[in-house]
Amino acid sequence: MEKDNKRDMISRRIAAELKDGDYCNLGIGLPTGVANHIPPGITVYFQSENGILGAGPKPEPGMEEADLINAGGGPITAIPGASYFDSFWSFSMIRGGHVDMTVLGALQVDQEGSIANWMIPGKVVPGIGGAMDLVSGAKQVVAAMEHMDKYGNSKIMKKCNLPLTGYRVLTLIVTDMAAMRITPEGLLLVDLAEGVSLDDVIKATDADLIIPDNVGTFN
Amino acid sequence: MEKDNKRDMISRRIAAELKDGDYCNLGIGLPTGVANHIPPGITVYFQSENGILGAGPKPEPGMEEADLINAGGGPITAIPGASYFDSFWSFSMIRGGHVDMTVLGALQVDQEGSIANWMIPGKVVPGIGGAMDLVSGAKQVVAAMEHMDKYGNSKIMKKCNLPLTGYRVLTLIVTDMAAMRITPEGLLLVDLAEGVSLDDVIKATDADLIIPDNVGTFN
Amino acid sequence: MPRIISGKEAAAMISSGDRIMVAGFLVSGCPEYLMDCLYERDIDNLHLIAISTDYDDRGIGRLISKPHVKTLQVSHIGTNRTTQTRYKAGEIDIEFVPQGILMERIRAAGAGLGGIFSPVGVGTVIAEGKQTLEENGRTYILEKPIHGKYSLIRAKKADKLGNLVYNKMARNSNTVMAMGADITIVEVDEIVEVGELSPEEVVTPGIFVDYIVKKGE
Amino acid sequence: MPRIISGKEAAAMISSGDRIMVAGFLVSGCPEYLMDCLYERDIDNLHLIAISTDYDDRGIGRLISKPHVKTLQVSHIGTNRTTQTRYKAGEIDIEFVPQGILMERIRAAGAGLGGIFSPVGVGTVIAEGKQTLEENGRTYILEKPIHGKYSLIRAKKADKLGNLVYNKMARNSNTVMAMGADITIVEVDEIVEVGELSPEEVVTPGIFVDYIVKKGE
Repeated sequence: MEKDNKRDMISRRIAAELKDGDYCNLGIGLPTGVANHIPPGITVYFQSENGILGAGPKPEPGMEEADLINAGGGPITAIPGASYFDSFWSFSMIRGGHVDMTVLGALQVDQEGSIANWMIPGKVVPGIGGAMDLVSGAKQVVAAMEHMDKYGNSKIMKKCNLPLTGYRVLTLIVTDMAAMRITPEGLLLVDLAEGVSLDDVIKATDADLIIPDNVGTFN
Repeated sequence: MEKDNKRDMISRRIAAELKDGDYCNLGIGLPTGVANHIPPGITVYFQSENGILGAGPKPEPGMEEADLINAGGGPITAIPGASYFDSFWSFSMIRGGHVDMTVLGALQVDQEGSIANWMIPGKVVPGIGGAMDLVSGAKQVVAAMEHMDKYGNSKIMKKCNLPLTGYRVLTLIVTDMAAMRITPEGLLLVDLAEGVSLDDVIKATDADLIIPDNVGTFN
Repeated sequence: MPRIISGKEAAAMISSGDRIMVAGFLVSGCPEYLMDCLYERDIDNLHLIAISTDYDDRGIGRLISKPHVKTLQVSHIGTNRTTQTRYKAGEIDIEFVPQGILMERIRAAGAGLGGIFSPVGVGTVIAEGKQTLEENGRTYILEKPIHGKYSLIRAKKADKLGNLVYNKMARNSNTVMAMGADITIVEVDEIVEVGELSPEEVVTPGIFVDYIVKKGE
Repeated sequence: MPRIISGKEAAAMISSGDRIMVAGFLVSGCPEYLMDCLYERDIDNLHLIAISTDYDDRGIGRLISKPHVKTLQVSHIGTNRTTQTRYKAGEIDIEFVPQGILMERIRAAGAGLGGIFSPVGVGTVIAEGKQTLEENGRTYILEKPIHGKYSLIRAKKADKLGNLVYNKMARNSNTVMAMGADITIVEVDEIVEVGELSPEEVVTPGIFVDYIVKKGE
């Protein structure tokens, strides 16, 4: 599958979790795509941690404003009904459980629901940003990611070995191969991506997977 | 001296401590009078802990507004340059040392700088209100009070015996008899009220007073 | 997204024993219409969280004259004689909380904090039994979050997403209480369409609001 | 009451070794003119507190290309390669602070708190060596105040009492930083007379502002 198609598929699967009126925060990169796949008939309000509720899509070219940006610095718009607030309140909102869902990219996740996405020691150290606050507070914490890294290694681990962003915080993991929920019993396979076999997923997953009788599909 | 004259004298003495541009919070009762005695040529901005900086005098009769009140519920006005904010920020301002002076009434004060003004066990229990926050945070914490209670007992004690509002928080005490500063060495007599002798003050004071060579007067 | 309901429906949601927060400072910013609706309910054992109990006959005050309220977390009761009388008679339990610390503790609940170290009331009864922290020669006491099941708040205007603006000083405890409860019900003078408030003028974002009641309806 | 000064005068107040906070999020809300003025100063060993170091050539970014900054408390450096290079080379020490907790810690300093118990980063390196609190089955870590000597912030307009309003989302870290430092210097596009701002629209009250610089002057 093309990379863009994969990303669309992941975004669509995550968007299907959203309910009418939900407040949702999307991380930069892959998660941004979720906004393009909101199911028809429902309205979702996007929060950006730098200080807006009601973030809208990119402006028309030439209409960008320096003081209307998302958490990655990219230009956004404000939808009718939007509000601006300072970062102190924005993160109070996030940590206090008022945001229904946050979606983040990940370097690694594990079967306990931990996530690593802020540094690779000795290599990349972009820093934490708002990610640690987001994973500690949102009601649903979703990782949107590719199942394997570019060397073919599983990014779905028994235990993350990179420095953690959040310890036991995820509720859902959606990759180009599967959707998996973190449950008290362990990592539960929920859906397979169309064209991916159960065997493919098991081979591509380092974590212990709970395989229920009925597994759905997504595309 | 008439009660009103006494109160004016106390207020005037406290107002003399203020500098141009100071931010000041006045408690209800006696302290309110300080606003009427700001020295000519300086501007002082009054904070009310329920959410205004730039509180002005009582409005003209008939111009009172329910949402423009001081900490005692009395009607006020907003001067040009005023701002409104919620109580969370108001007390952040107060506790963080941003307010230059707070003036409070007191039931008792002591030579260590403690103050009691929120309850008399078994009798009056109005509650704490904002007083405990104010005494913990303002740069100058001033007690404005009568020197003796109505039975002729000193309200300036070695050690307060009523439940405290603040432990070792006062910087200045001004009564109808004297102005006294709390110093690391103890309670220092600064000024005598006009017509009051050193002997009168010593007799009316239960606390140990440090008497310097030069004592001023106020009226 | 909040739902628009009547004052009666709002009051009917609240049951005996609930922990409720009521906004306002000496009636300013207090949802008086919701108080009237709640006064008509036949419930008791409420735990009430508020800055003060206002006046005997106004704001939160009337609630105190009925058996509704069993326990209070409050900073001031000096303007309400009934509260004082019932407190002295042992009919109401009160935890006095310094006003700014009441705001902090409610905000802590709303912002997911486990507590704050406060300099307020050190050396007074407020500090008794509380964990302390010594830092740069100052003592701080641990103040725990105060959380409510319902918050009843009051604004001038809401849009249909629950974004709120206030009249003058009336914002006082409203935003923190909107954050600090599971369910927030706001009483407003006016409900406007989405888009009628500028994003810059919104004081309380709609994410904290669950129900909107138009005063008198 | 704040004084109106030039950008050069503002920059001249800052000395080698000072702890400075700079507001903004990826340049929005960043006092870029003050950054330019500070860039011209021949100082070093600054301790810089900021959400991010912006871009290599914009906002806080240029400061990092000179020896000005020795230590950083910051949440993100991913948009500034120079910061990453100098960090990896051991030329700059960094304490990474989660963005919301950075705001909390600065606010704690500005609001006189001794610290807060935070749920953020429990089980990660952020929690290492920090005091914990167990409460209702959750673990919290003690986060201490972050205080600055100077805060350099940015608003759209100031009145002559220092009351500030912002453009759109640019308020981000400005108010908490204005509170969290001994001396706050604000860069604005416009200085207006006292009374021109409505008390309801003020976002940062003037009590937190010590100096006002008009951009470019």
